[in-house]
Amino acid sequence: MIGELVVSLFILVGATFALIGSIGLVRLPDFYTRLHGPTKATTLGVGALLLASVIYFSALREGLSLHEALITLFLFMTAPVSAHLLVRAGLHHRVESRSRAPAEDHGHPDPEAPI
Amino acid sequence: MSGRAEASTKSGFKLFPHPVLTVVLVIVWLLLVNSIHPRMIVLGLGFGIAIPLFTRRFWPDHPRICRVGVLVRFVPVFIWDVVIANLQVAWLIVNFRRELRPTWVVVPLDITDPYAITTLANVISLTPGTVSSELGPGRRTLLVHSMDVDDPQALVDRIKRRYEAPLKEIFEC
Amino acid sequence: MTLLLIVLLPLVGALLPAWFIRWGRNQSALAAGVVTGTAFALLLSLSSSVFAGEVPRADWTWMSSIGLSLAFMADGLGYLFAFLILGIGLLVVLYARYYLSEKDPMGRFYAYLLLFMGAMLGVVLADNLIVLLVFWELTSLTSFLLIGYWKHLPEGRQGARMALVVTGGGGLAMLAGFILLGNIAGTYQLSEILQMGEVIQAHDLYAPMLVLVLIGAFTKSAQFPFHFWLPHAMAAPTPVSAYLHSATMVKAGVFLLARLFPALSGTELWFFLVTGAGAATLLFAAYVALTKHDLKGLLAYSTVSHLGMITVLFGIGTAAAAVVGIFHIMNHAAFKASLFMNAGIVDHETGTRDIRRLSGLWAAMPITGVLAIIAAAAMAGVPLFNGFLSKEMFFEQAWALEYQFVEGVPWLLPAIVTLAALFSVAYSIRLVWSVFFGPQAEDLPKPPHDPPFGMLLPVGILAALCIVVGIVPVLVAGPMLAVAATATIGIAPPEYSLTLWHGFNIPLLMTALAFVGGIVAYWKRWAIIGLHEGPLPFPEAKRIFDGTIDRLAAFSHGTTAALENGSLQRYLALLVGAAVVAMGWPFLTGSWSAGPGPGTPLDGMSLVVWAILVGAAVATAALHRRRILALVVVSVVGLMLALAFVHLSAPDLALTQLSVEVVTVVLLLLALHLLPKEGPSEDSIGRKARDVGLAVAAGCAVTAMAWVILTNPVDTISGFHLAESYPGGGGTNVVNVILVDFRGFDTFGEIIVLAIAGLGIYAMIDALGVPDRWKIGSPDDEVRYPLLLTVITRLLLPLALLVSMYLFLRGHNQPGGGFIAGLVTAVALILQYVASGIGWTTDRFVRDYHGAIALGVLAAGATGLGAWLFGYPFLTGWFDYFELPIIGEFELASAVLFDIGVYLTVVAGVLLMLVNMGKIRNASAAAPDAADGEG
Amino acid sequence: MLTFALTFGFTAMGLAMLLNIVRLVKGPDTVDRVTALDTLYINTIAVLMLVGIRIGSDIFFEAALLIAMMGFVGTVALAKHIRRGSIIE
Amino acid sequence: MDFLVMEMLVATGVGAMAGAGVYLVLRARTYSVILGLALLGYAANTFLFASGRLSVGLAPVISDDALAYPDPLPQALVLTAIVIGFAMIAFAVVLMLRAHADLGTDHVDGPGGAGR
Repeated sequence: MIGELVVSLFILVGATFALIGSIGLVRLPDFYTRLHGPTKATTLGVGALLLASVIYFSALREGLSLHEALITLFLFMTAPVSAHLLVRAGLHHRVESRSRAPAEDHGHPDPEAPI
Repeated sequence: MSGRAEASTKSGFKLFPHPVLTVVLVIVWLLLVNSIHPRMIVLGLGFGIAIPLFTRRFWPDHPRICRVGVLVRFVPVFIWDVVIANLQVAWLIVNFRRELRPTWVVVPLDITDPYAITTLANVISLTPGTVSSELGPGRRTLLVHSMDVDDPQALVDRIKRRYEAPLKEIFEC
Repeated sequence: MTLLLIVLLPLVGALLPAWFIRWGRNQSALAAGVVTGTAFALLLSLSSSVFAGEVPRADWTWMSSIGLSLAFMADGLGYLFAFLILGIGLLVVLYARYYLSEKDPMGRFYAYLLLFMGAMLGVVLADNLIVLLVFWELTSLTSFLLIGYWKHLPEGRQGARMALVVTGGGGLAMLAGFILLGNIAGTYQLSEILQMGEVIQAHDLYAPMLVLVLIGAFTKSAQFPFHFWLPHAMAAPTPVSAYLHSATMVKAGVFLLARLFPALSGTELWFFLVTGAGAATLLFAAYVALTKHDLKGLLAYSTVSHLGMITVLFGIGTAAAAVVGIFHIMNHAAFKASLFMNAGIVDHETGTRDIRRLSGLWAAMPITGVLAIIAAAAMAGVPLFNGFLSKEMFFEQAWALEYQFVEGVPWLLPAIVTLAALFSVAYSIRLVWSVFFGPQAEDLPKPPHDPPFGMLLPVGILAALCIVVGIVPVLVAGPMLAVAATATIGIAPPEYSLTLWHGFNIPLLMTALAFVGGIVAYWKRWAIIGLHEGPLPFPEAKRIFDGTIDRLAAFSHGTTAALENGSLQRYLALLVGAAVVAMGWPFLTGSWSAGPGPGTPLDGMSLVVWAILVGAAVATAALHRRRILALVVVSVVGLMLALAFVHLSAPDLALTQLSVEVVTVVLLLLALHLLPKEGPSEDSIGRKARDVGLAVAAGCAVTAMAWVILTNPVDTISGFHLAESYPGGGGTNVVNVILVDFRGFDTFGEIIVLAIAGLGIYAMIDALGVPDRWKIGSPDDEVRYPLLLTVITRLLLPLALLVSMYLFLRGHNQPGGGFIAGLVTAVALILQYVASGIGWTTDRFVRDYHGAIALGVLAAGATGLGAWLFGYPFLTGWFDYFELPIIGEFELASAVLFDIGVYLTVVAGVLLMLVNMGKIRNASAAAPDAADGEG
Repeated sequence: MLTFALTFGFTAMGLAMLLNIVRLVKGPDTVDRVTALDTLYINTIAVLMLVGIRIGSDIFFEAALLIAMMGFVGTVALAKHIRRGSIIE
Repeated sequence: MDFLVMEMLVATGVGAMAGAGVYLVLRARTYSVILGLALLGYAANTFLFASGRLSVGLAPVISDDALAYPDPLPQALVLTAIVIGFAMIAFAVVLMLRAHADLGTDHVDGPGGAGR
């Protein structure tokens, strides 16, 4: 019973976060801020749901079942990289940014890539 | 990174090209098959040895983790920050009235080890409203985009203090 | 057996003369003669039984399903014709040996002749409509070769073309008729069809069938209005004319009338069609013949006219008439063949065939003259010659007629007949008198003299026959006529007397009239000729024919040009349209309809997925010109599809779909780099509207079809697979077991397809000029190989490999398997290429994908062969369980080895494709970063 | 309780996916669209987890794992293409 | 008969993919045609899969506590079909590239095709 409660809780939390992430994706003003939605809220949201699944199968079903943790690990490794690459692409494309420029210029944001 | 965290605790024998990797693989395997039946352990060990041998050449310089203790202390901090970060971002998103102050900040880097830099970048991206956007020339700076900042310098300092320092200890010695 | 030999001998033997010609003309002719003679001998060996009233048969069932059997029979009729074909054939072979000049390629001539002979024999001996038809068309083809034998003569070629078109076209009509007939009778076996005359004639389709068949017969026998090709076929060498256009091929038509006589004849329709056409031909051709100046032209028209006479006889439809018809066939063959050869001799010796130039040859070539007179007399129907008998009997029949063309004028047909006879007398006289008597011709190209004996012999034999039959018909022709007639009319023929003198009666009167009138007509011939060379010429058949042909050609050119403008777009549109119609039809006609359906309940998530999927699909179509965007949208479709598969309990499909999806995206991105990023907007509104219409129609049709299928109850064979999977295949994942075990052979074929595609791609790209060694980008080139990506992918690679191993190993029992594992591995490695570049990765990885592919296919194949070694059929699965310390029980299945093959092939194939496409860019981009500006 | 949570979860995730599509359609830049696609992939994993919990079977685990992998690869490829044109160089 | 069932979703989904595929295949540029091929491939696969009828929440994996199984045969066929379809598309893509390189245009009718 407790287990079910916990599972439900995690589901609620996870779903909420995932939803908020997607809302952010739609609502936030410019590309660079939008990017924060997926990279954070979604990862945690999904993380929570995966945790829910782990608990569900471990507690309410037979035997320990941790393999959803792999997906979390995977997401935590990849999501930042995706974001990173997307920002780079955006910068390269001169996607308009509402953000304040860096204090002092260290060659950012990337000018014509010197290759 | 958590996988490698657990892995580091058991780093021992040197007769494998990447002992850490081997251990990680065995653990991942056991997670995959979702059982600790001896058969699976043997199988996992088999892969744990075979795959590193196969991918040996993809690892010109394998990561060295010296200060395990620091890592152990770092992980919970990181996870906590992630949760906080999510709450903050969530709040920023759902709070319609609040005006965002997105900012680009440049973080000068002291660490040079590629694995360290990567870890740092990932950590930054996963924690409070920041996304690590671009490595500067010569990997001496890291361009970070933050969602809502009032004092950029404070952010830079926080990143260097809270994440870069421990990572430097962990990876570079 | 003998029958088959008789038919096959000439067909096969046709090679001999063509081969023997290298040793000389005599040898070639001899070979042809021997072949023909042997066939003739074989035929004669049958005569005893045939005359005894038996019917030798030979039957090889071929395609019983469509009632097609290679069946031959030699009843009296067939025997008679075979006799004519081979007998006269023998004479023609001999004659042609002397007729053909040094220059003519004799080997080819005899080859064609024998081919024709075989075809003709096939026609007359066939016991199956289809077989008959095949040989029928074969005669048209071979006659085409023979008529066009003299390639240098344009009229030869044109004549051949005309003959082929007319007779071939008639053959097609006849095919239709035969199929109808076969359906009416329920069989294609002739001997059976002949038994069911009244059934056939009672059938509704009798009329159309009859017309079609008759068209075939009339075209072949040059009956009005299809007569015109025969005179033009006279461009052929005279032996050919003598053989084809008097004795054999043109007789095929009347043979058909005789052959089908019991089945078709006796109705009023038959009478009007056949007799009508015959009568018209008879009179018209006889009249024209008189006006021809060319010996062979004259003979050609007289042939047409005599064929008309035979047709009339069969048209009358009474048994007695049919008997006369048969009789005249024999007689005509005899005298007309000899006349043709005679004309050939004259042509050969004097160098011309123009009656106006020829005159008084008697002095120079008396023997020829005598033979000519005999044959001509027979043709004219002079008493004591065979022609007289058949003509008397013909008059008799024409007089005693049961039907009448025009009510109240019973004398119409007799009048026509007499008139025709009159003209035939006239042209016969002209043929002899104008050529052999009168003043000596001066300006002949060659000094005339009698030909060599070899040329005279055949003519002589035939002429002799004319006389002998004419005087003692009963002895010579009696028996054969009897059996032939019996066979034709199916019953014992009525009483008829082959005697010279029937006393004074109407026929005799008609004959007398014919002779008197004939002489007058000959005397006044120039008036008639002048009439047609001046004020009212005959319609020029050739011009009309050519005009028709040209208009046809122009029409077809027009249609082709209208349909095919070389635009694949249009063709595809037409195809799709046709497909849509074909798909939609069953619904409109209501032959397909929705069933009750299990009605799987809905849930909100499915609705969302469905909405996204449909929306994305439509969006792809709408956004296709913005290419990257379109690609993104397509991958949405793919993702949703994978979700759907998961939800609809097909995990394996979901896994495959996901992996393939990504690989496809990478592939298209690679391609997109080399193509314009934006498609031009070039489609006209009309084109768009048309395609949208097509698309919507197709979509609706497919939807309807799927709906019908889904809602109708299923009857699956999967029960077996489900039951056998574990006990028989040693796996619990039925899909995988089906792939690697039950249907292993399909999978084997499939990985081969994949391998071939990979190699094909490699070949195509290779031709684009890819350098096999390219520069290695430095690992810290941040722009090309971002550090984060590089590091993370290196961390991911082992994990991904582990995952793929996991998917592979459990594939047999849980979702997974060789395909999916292979795709995952491939993707993981591709990721390395993307992150660290081709150079870096290739330095650290197997380069020889071809080898890997081969290895994979071999491994899979070896599994199959292994099954052979143990005496099982190819790719029979084997598995067993083993006990090991620590590990415990585990399974070994040959399927696993097979799966390894699949795995290897997939990995290597995918890598081969993608990596090589990556290379193109490096090859094509001369400037290191042509790409940088765009993207 | 659990059922309610699941219903809520499904509704939320469905909404989330639709929102992703909205961003994917609106753009305005290709990078926005790719981001949307990436998010869609991640949300799909969540959905799979929910389905798994509902029917009480972890048969969807592999699918989820693969979506995580493939989503990443796809995003990387698209981003690299936008940034560099050629993705394998 | 009730139309708000899973079957209708699948049917319409297949229809939509097929329709879009047809439209794309009829476009003038090879790239669009290949997208169309992909969509048509999806449609065909789903259609084939549907011929085994729909079943929700099952798996074609033999187990003791499974009450029913989906029809595995269409699944096996479709699995093969997916991979073959990929091979086909890959080949078509390279063909397109080759045509573009050799003819200098990506119009399906080659140079001058734009005219028609």
